[in-house]
Amino acid sequence: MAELVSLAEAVHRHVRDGDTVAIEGFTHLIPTAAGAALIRSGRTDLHLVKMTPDVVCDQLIGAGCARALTFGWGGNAGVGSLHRFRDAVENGWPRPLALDEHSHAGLVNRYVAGASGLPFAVMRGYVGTDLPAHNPTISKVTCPFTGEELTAVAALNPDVAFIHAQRADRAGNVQLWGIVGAQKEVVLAARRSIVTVEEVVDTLDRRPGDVILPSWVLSAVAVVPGGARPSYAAGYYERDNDGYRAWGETSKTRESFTAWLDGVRSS
Amino acid sequence: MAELVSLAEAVHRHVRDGDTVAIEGFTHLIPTAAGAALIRSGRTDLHLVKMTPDVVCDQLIGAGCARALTFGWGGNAGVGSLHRFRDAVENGWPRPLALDEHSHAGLVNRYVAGASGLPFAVMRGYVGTDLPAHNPTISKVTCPFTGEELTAVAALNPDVAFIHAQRADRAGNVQLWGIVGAQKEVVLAARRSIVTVEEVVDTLDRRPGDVILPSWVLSAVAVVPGGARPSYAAGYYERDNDGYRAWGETSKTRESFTAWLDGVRSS
Amino acid sequence: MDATLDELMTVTAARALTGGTCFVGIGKPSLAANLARRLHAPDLVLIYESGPIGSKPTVIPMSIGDGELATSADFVVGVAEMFNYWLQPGRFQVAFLGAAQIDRFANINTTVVGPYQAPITRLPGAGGAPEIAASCGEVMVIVQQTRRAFVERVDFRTSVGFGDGPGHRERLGLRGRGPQRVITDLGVLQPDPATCELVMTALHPGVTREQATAATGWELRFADDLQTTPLPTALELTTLRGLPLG
Amino acid sequence: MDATLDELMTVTAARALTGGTCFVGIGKPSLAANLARRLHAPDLVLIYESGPIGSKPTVIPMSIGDGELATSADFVVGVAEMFNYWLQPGRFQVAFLGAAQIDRFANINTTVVGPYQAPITRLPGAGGAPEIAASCGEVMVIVQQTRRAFVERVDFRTSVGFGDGPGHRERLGLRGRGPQRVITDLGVLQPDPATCELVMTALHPGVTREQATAATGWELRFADDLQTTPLPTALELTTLRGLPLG
Repeated sequence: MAELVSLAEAVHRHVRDGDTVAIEGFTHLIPTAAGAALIRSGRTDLHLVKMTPDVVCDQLIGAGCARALTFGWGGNAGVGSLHRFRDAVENGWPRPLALDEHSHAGLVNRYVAGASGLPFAVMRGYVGTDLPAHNPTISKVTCPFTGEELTAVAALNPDVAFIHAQRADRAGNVQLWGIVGAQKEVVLAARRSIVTVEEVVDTLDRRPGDVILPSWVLSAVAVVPGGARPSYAAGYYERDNDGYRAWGETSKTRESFTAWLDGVRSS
Repeated sequence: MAELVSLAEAVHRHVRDGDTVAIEGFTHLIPTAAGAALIRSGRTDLHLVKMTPDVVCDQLIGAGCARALTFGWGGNAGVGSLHRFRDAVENGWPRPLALDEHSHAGLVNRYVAGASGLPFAVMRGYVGTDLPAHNPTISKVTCPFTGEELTAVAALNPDVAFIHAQRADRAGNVQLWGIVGAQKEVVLAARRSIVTVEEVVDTLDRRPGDVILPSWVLSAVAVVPGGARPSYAAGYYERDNDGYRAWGETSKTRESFTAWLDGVRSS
Repeated sequence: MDATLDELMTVTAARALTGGTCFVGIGKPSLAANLARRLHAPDLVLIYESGPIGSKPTVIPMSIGDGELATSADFVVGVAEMFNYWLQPGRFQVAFLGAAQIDRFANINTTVVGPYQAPITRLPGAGGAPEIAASCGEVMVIVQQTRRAFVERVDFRTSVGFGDGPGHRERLGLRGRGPQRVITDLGVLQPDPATCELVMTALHPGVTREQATAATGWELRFADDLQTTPLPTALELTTLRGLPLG
Repeated sequence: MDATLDELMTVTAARALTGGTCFVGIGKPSLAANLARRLHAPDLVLIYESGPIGSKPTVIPMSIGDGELATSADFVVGVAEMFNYWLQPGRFQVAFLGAAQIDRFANINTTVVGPYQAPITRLPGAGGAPEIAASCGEVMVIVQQTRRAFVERVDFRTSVGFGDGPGHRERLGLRGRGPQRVITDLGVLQPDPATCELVMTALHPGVTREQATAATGWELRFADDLQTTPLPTALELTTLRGLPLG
């Protein structure tokens, strides 16, 4: 059952140095505040996982919290590069970053396998590309009925998953809607999961297209209004496109980034 | 794109003798009227597929329309046996019925593979049971990462799928809600699909937990109010438990069944 | 208040449900789970195979897909998601199964009596049972104890209990602990931790060892500390009888 | 009315969308698809990778996950369902891709410039592209034509066009027909049906063969019936310029 605690407390209880930490939210409900809480916690040597690393992983990478990144597409959508990600990969600053690189289809199927209690998933994917040569979590499997060769991807079961949702009830059941991404899969694949929410309500009135995550599959729920900014939370606030552009500037140099980081650490 | 036509016309256009015909609706929205239309159409040598064959398959089997049945659980829920199914298997009346027998988990994964354009699905299932020995669509596959042996089931891509839904719009987009079973999977796995609906409306106002099937994955939509009886359609009518009990009586002997069948054929 | 045997079986099952998640079937399992939820396990999460998770039905359903199971649920998933994301990884702590035949090692047959290709009696088949038996934390079986049902060896292994005996579940890679309670009209059987054989651990009031032995197709053993099933309390019976049936 | 090059590229792409299902990316693809829907292809079904199917946005999104893509959609699916049930089986007829590098056989690199382990430039990576390129009916690429982008051989094969040439897609078991149009700021390239090599089939008004050759890192061929891209009509331009941007 999920406990309702502060975000700092949730991080303190459920994240350890060296953990594989998945952060999901596919272009929506990105738990950016959780990333800042991870930075403040001092947790390090993390293996981050996110289909679209976005600003949240760029910050964690720049802060030196990550030893590795599993990802699908590492750009600042509509703006350009994730500069801290690039600086880590191209120059090893502030530390080298090992890459476990997938397509979105491949990475989401790793979550699907993890959520399903299977060691791998079958898909058509990566065929003819250079990705498998650089990634031991992509392999082949032969159909026992047709003899056809297909792609296998290894299950991913993060130690901890972070997601952001619109709301929770007092028992810690969580509801999200709009673009729901892979949040259900990552939570069900993870050993522990922490959800930040916009608000706690008495009753989760159902919405078309919503996803309910029951309290008994979650570890902690923390109320963090605006916790997805500069991403958005459908029904609460819009995507802050200027915020993404601003991050493009802030992150551009080590100096401007470090100034930002000092601000986070002292807040 | 789905055409809005009569049910008889939909069957005439899209079902051929010998076809593999899946009929879905897991304890809800069972397309029973479509089964009667299949009987009236005279189509024969069908390979029926349904996780829970229910009254609709019992009728088709008794009428001699089916050469084979792929299924998971063949009972009259809350009542007892499917007598026509038993008579066909135990006595070959009115004709022998080849069985392709699965668990629900196995059969639904055959649909999942079919819907996903894959030749098989991986699961944990059937292990230690006598089912695989009698079924060539159940096999083994080895995880290329861990070496673990898992179960593989062959994809199922029916020639035609029948489902019943609450409603459609005039463009042939379909909406269902409540217990949604495997309707999405069977439609996406099938080459052609026919949907009976309670009504056609101008706009499909979304409902919590609903499933939308766009017109462009469907072949035909036919308006058949009450088309799921004695099963039910959430929001329209309740399960007719007396109707299921009555079918238990009607189907009990070949004589009482044949009288029922004569009535269907002449209606 | 005198309890019928059916009531005694249902209450005995209900008492074994203390909380967590419960994968429910129709009939006594559904009565037992809903009874437990109204009495000692108000937070028991009921899951029905048709998709509802966290059902709180006011009327006990006749089929596993009755409408109120969905409308009263926390949420409803499709059958694929139910089996793949929820059941298979072992998220359900207790599940109920029925049986046409059950053997000494709690293997269950719901497929055929007689040879598969020429059955004497064709039964409904597997449904969700094989994977429920494999993956749920533990299984509770509710079945009438007769020589026809309690057989030395099932004609068809639809669902695995303890297979051929100790260590077999582990060798097969089955994750759940298997059947931990078989509740019959005569009493309760549980697996011997060492041999995995079902032994009678409790008899219902008034039932003799001879009756149980006579109703069992293998040489039935009795636990050293054989119990007598406690009778339902007045509250249990009143609550059970007050459950509205669909 | 004078069209900019960007506008000409967008309109050229829009004209190639005649109906059916279109898997859209951000930027020009989204502009082109929404332009087509407002003009000659009102029933075009727009799908965005983030989950919306049948989006009808009034404002052109900045990210593939903007809120209106979901609220204006016929329905929204999760990422797993999008790739497994919808994209992988080939339900999308046309898809757009971008490219940092593209080669003679329309293979695409969006991963790294330079060696993978010691990149000169780390690019964003694969995203949805490998499976889009494999499974969609056909792919349209929109890219600036420069020697840096149009290379003899891509540094990293992120998405397969025609691989090593004729028959390679078939040998790999890729179901879609691959890139059928590459729209650049200089014109349009299409694969030669016999050799699978990208050849220039149209130049934009005022662009010379020499300019195109100079901007291409392989020995560029021109179609026998080389066309001049038709200029946008006033209606196309007005509609495009009227599209509100997010």
